[in-house]
Amino acid sequence: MRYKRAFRISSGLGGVIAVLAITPSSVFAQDGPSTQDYLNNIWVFIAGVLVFFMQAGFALVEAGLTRAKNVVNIFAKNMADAIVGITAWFACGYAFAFGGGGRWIGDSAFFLADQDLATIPEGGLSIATTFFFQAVFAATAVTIASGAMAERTKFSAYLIFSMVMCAFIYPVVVHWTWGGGFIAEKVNFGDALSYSDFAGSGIVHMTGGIAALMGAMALGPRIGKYGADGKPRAIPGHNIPFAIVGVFILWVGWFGFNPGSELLADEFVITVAVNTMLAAVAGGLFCAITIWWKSGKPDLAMIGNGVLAGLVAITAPCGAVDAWAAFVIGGIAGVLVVFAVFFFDKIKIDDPVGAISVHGVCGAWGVLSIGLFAKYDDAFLLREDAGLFYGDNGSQLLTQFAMIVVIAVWVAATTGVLFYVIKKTIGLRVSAEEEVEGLDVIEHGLAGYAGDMAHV
Amino acid sequence: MRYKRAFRISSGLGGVIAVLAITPSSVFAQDGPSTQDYLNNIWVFIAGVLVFFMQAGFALVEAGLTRAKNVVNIFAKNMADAIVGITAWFACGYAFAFGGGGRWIGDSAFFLADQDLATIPEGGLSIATTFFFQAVFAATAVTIASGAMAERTKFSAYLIFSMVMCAFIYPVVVHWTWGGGFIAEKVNFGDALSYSDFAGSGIVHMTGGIAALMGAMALGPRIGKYGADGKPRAIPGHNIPFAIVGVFILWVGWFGFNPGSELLADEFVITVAVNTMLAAVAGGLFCAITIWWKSGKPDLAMIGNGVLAGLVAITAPCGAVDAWAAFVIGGIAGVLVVFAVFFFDKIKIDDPVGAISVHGVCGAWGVLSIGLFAKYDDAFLLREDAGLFYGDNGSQLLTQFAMIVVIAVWVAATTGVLFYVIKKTIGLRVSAEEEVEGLDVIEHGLAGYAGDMAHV
Amino acid sequence: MRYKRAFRISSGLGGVIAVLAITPSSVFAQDGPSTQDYLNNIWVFIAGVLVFFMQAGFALVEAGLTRAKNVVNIFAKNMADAIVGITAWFACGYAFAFGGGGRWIGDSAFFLADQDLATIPEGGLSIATTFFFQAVFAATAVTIASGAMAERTKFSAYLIFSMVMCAFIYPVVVHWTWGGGFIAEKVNFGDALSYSDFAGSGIVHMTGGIAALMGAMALGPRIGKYGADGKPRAIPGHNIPFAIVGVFILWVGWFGFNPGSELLADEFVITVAVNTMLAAVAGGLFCAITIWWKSGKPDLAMIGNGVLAGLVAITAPCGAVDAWAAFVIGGIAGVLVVFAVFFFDKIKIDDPVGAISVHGVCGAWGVLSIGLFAKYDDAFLLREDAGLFYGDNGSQLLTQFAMIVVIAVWVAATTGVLFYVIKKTIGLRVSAEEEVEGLDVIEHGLAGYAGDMAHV
Amino acid sequence: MKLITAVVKPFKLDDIKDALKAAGIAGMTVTEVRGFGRQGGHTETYRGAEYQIDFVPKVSIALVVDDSQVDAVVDTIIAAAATGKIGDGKVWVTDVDRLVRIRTGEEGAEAV
Amino acid sequence: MKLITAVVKPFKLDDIKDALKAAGIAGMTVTEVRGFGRQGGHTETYRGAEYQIDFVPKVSIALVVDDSQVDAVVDTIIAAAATGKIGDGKVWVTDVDRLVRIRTGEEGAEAV
Amino acid sequence: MKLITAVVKPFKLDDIKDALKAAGIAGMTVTEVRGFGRQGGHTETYRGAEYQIDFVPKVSIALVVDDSQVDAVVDTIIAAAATGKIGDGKVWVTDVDRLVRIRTGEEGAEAV
Ligand SMILES: Nc1ncnc2c1ncn2[C@@H]1O[C@H](COP(=O)(O)OP(=O)(O)O)[C@@H](O)[C@H]1O
Ligand SMILES: Nc1ncnc2c1ncn2[C@@H]1O[C@H](COP(=O)(O)OP(=O)(O)O)[C@@H](O)[C@H]1O
Ligand SMILES: Nc1ncnc2c1ncn2[C@@H]1O[C@H](COP(=O)(O)OP(=O)(O)O)[C@@H](O)[C@H]1O
Repeated sequence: MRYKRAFRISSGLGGVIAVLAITPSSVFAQDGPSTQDYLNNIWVFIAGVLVFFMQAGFALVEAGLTRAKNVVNIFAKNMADAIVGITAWFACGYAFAFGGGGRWIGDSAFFLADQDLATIPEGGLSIATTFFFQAVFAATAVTIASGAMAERTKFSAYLIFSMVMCAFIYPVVVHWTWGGGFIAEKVNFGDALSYSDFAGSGIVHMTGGIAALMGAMALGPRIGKYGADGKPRAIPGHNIPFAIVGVFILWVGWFGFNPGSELLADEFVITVAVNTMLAAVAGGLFCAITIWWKSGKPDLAMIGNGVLAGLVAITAPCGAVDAWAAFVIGGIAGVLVVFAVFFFDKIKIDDPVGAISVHGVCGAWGVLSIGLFAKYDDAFLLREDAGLFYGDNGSQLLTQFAMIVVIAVWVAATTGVLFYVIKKTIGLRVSAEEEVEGLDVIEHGLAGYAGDMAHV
Repeated sequence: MRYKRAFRISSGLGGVIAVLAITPSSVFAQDGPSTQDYLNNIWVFIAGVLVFFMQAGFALVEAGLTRAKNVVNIFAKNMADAIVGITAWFACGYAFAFGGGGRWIGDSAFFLADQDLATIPEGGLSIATTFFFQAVFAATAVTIASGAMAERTKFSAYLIFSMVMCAFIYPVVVHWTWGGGFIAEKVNFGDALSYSDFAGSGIVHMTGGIAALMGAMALGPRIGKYGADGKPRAIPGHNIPFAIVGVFILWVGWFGFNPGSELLADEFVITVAVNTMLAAVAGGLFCAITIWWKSGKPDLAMIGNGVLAGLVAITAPCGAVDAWAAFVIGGIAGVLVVFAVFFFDKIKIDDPVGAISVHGVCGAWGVLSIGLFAKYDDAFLLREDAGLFYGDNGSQLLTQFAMIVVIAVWVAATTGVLFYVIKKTIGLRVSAEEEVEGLDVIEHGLAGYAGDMAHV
Repeated sequence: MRYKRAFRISSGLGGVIAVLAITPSSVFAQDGPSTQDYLNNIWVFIAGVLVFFMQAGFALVEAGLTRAKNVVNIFAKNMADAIVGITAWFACGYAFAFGGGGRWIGDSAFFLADQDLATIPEGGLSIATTFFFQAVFAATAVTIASGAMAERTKFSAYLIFSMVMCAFIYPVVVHWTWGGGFIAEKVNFGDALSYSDFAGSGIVHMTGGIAALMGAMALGPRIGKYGADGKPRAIPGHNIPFAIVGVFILWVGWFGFNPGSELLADEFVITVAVNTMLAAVAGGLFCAITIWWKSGKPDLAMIGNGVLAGLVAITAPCGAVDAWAAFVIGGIAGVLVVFAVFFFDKIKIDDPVGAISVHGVCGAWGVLSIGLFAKYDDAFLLREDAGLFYGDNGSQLLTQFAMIVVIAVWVAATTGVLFYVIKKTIGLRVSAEEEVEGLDVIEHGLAGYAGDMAHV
Repeated sequence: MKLITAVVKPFKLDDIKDALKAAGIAGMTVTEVRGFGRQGGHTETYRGAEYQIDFVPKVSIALVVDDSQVDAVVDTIIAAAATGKIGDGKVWVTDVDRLVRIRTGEEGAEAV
Repeated sequence: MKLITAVVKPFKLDDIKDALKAAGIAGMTVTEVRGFGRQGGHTETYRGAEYQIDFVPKVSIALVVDDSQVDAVVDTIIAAAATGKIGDGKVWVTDVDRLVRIRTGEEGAEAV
Repeated sequence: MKLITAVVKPFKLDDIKDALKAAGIAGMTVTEVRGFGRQGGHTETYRGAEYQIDFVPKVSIALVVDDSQVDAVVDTIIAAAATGKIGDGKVWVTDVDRLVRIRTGEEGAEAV
């Protein structure tokens, strides 16, 4: 049997994250924090650094899969996600998510004012550690949409979206779940005691994926994406090496994302890592088989999506399932992502990098998979054998499904309103001429690859 | 004097890695693992993440030193090494290497079935940690050959090679050595008590290098590599920045590869790191001097090889030698690699990135160097002053040499048969026309750098 | 209140770094080092690995912001900084900095001879750890100048500069400060007890920035940088994706640079990280606003500089200030860097990547900011509330200012002499023809991007 | 035989190609070029300093056709390439003495 | 003076250059281009969607030669460039009024 | 109408453009090319093996001008492009039958 892990809820007063579990090795009293406490915090911080590195990975994947004439714009949006996103998180995102405040939204710790950042509670994380780790998660959540909205969004409109997402829409989702709000409290059916989403297949990735979907729908497809006959035409990416290096960097970052979400330095950090690794390779493998079979060639850009699909899917169940189950969950995601990409192409939702399929569809699949494969007592689950395949009557599956619906409705509604307002005011999309010429020179005054010839 | 470090052998039952050493700081009994145990496992896991990052480094080095028309193929092969390699390791590679089974090959723990992944034995690593760390090593071993076989290998043939390598050939080498098999038991001459190969100059790099040699020989040189006069012609790489960023990433990864192989979080982790750093700079320095002197210019692509040569060479002796010796070992590798590259070019073995010279030749040199410079009691050595320069009578050198021969014969024989079978069945090399046009479009249906012009 | 942190001074005998502070969790005696000791060393080592990764970041930023015809030269210089720099540090840099020796310069531990690398003093770092961490700092300091001297410096001249910088000029600065030399002892006015520079805004970055300034002045502007009318003309960088990926990598590395400089694994590691993160985003944010307002477009290359400006500025005060102050300090740096870039452009000091503005100007600003915002008792400060805004009478500000002057004069004088001697002997700048054709082919015999067409 | 050279806006290439195909043209050769003309001349700033971008990206199309086809082809190109905005480009026609298809050695109209 | 333009397969460039060198040609100018012709038209899929690659990479060689050399040079190029497979390319010849070497100001045959 | 083609050293492009602008030329089309000539032929080594770089980077400028302007323009180009060192390049002139501005349909001198 496994140790019961920390039940992470905000204490409600001052945003301190109370950890109620018994942590191994902190058995005798002492004045300052124990070495185990330091190890916990240092490890979670290192994991956060790996997650932060994902910003470079996202930028490279998105840039690689789009055209050279928009590459500065892609990087500018990713840079803005880090800058604007973390600023917004500092200003109010963290407060809304973890600043106490009951069921719906937090109400303290704006700008970290009056917070004791340094003190480490026994067996837990300091506010500094929590803030850091959660800030890089927030930056990730917002970056997801950037790829789906690539090559045609006004930069100023994107900035507004990015800010609102990190300041309000995403923090509310976090408050409802990891922050101890109404999903953590209320969303459970039958035997299920609570929802479960270890590292955020739903909370982070599906949130980003739904925002991506709404963005792509609000924008409409890129010029030239659909032929006169209505059939989708491919617009190949300009730098496949960038895209694949980006996938490797994201993969590395995921070894912070999932194992770091253990929020302690214990033995399960590494079982989570093994599951993460296996789901990724299974995602890549089964995606490769699927696309090879469907299109006759092992399309590398799609295989990259397959690896990411496996990673997104395992993000929720990585602490609750066996290694073989992780492999199966990732493999299914790898197949799913191919069909999802084809599907969205067909219904004329133009997602240049596949963000909706990878993060939205496979994020939802990851959350559901707990209802099927969960064996171990994971964060929030509060029981063993919660999966259908381990004797549960489907109560957990239903709970997981309910959670997906709640998050999806919230994100779709708020981003829907947001994009509508932007469209009616400053406008969401660049002019056709600008789109054809490329966003780099017109929006940013800078070509991505200045030929030496043109000037000196 | 140093603490005697863990004598890593598989326990023979259920694949648990027993660690027999006395670990510092675990002096009093307690229920769960101690903080030191957690620190050991978290550290080795982090080291494994750094090693995994090397996949991106290998891809960039290989892509940078080859032509643009094959860049997708290079990245596809590296992605496949991670995907197919880790899947194979999960299925049977880990079982063959560490799944008990006596002298020749392991026989349990296939698909990690029935393994207790989480439990951390006192002073040791959990199976999850061992699996993770060893899996990324396996992915490294197989990736090495990819560079030597670049620009002309059929993708499907490469996939088969990659799978067999990770599923069988490399795991057997690991079983014989780190897994406690017959080399660990039997290969010793005179006073030498055992072979020594701390982090795998021989076990990982030379194994990869020999496979690379066999692959390059089986394939023959690229079209255009040798002029009508039989003299080698250079085929310059298409993106030197990629190559050098790749070298830096590999270098970073090596700070996980070698220090992580301590398999504990103790003081020697960092002496190993210092030796690793010094060997790398010496490799770069003496390689630069050699190539500058031989060709009149400081060829940056070669200097990158020199750094890697130093890193490969120090991988075996990094725990057993003094800082000055590390510098000397790395420096000799830096000279060696230049002559090796010239040599293989001359005898018409076409290795586009120098993998045979870097990993094969300098891997062997690293293993031998222990017989000359070993001063400290390192893993497996079981004694101090094992180097010729510290009073040994050459027994250790002979033992090291014997180990090289055994590994080289095994890898050469098995990969030789493998390439022969592939050649006679599905074929190993693409058609001349495909080679000239580039593998990307024909094998993968995807250009690495789609110009914006060709399709909208 | 915070724990008083280690007062890092070299013990004067044999270069051992004595740490006098009481470290948490090492309260009972035992034989070997405690787990906390291991954690301290492993963490600082990991931080060092992150700092080493910055080499790739610097190379990418510099390459991205310059022209394709010089890209091999840029990477060669960065590789040389690592190779030559660390070799010089090993030979004598470390000895001059930390090898005892009183007020002016260290005098032992050349080539690490006779040093006990492994032993960890209670609550402190082993010599291996200190050497490793300081070596990567040295490599950083020297790399800074490379960007300012890009596209026109002779490679051999640069090698000499790099060697002298790492062997002598920078180690002396370190000795005077972190090594316990005369600045640590003597530079203090009024109530101030000592200078403060936690992770090296002044010691590392300003040192690099002043060297960069002297180099750029000694070289003169690139051909074509100033029009016939004397007005600066832009020479846009050839690969903006490289530049921004480089910024992200540097940002990641800074999470080792600053938090690692705590030299312990305690709670303040992470408060330092939070401050680092907030200063970076503020730097990017206010830089973006400034350049948008001044030039009408959000120039991404400049925004990248803004992020780095925030990071450089917070490097000194990151341990002594509140989160809001970190944000303010970074934001001011982001504005400052824009004006500094304009200023140097105007006075005809041609700095292709903005190194002087980022590291020199914002490094000085970071050191000064302690005199304004310092609240906590940080390394060396030895008191709380040392900032003007917390009631100090300006004594600390004066002390900080004095420290800047001392370092600036030393670096300007020594590099000035060095560049003068180089100019009069082997020459500092390439010929006009070579500059126009590009340094890659002529100096290195290697084009950065070999088109497939030109040779098969 | 005549050689028609058309310098046009890059994003029109696809339309022109389709129009020429429809008009029965079987071959052409395309080059990425940079044009200087009335359209040119926007000023950018890069890290504070100004610079003039005089050259804008264009595509040049080379077509060898039979004398009889010249006018029709020129008209087709103009129709497909025109946007009415400045910078649409030019078409010019030069005389070709001889044309050979490398594969077969066919000459003149046969070789088109 | 005549201008010979040859559009050929890229991997033949080296052979052509060597053949021309052997034939005493001292200069030429080469451009990377994309050709549309009989050879073209393979379909690729990228992340599921199909696309038509109409243009294939080619190299264009421009050579100004004396009238007397034209036929020999054209023959040399054809011999070196031909593979017999579709897509080998074309050679065409146009008339040059005047040729100047910039360095010396030499004109005509002197300037080649 | 005449077409002037100039193959020149890349770093001279700016000077040539400025000189032509000053001489009242309103348009031209520029291509990155590789030249083979007397200048070429330096040998490099790459990871030990030698290779010959026969082609050096050049820029090709295409200008259609009125017959009356030809000589002045050629002279302007030569003046701006010459360095006196080997590899300065060539200028040649060919006859143009017809020139059309795509935007307006104007022909001949109007279209320049
Ligand atoms: N005299 C010329 N010779 C060659 N090319 C020209 C000439 N004039 C213009 N061009 C080409 O035609 C393009 C469009 O010309 P421009 O003057 O900008 O607008 P328009 O086509 O509306 O007249 C230019 O970018 C250039 O490539
Ligand atoms: N009419 C044409 N004008 C200009 N270039 C042409 C023409 N026809 C063909 N080409 C060029 O010649 C190349 C080869 O032509 P293609 O029809 O594919 O085969 P083949 O050379 O065997 O006739 C094309 O890719 C194109 O670059
Ligand atoms: N016969 C030719 N036809 C076309 N281009 C030529 C010819 N000869 C030379 N060139 C071009 O002119 C450039 C310069 O010629 P080169 O012989 O090197 O020196 P120079 O210009 O001093 O005579 C070459 O690089 C090539 O691009």
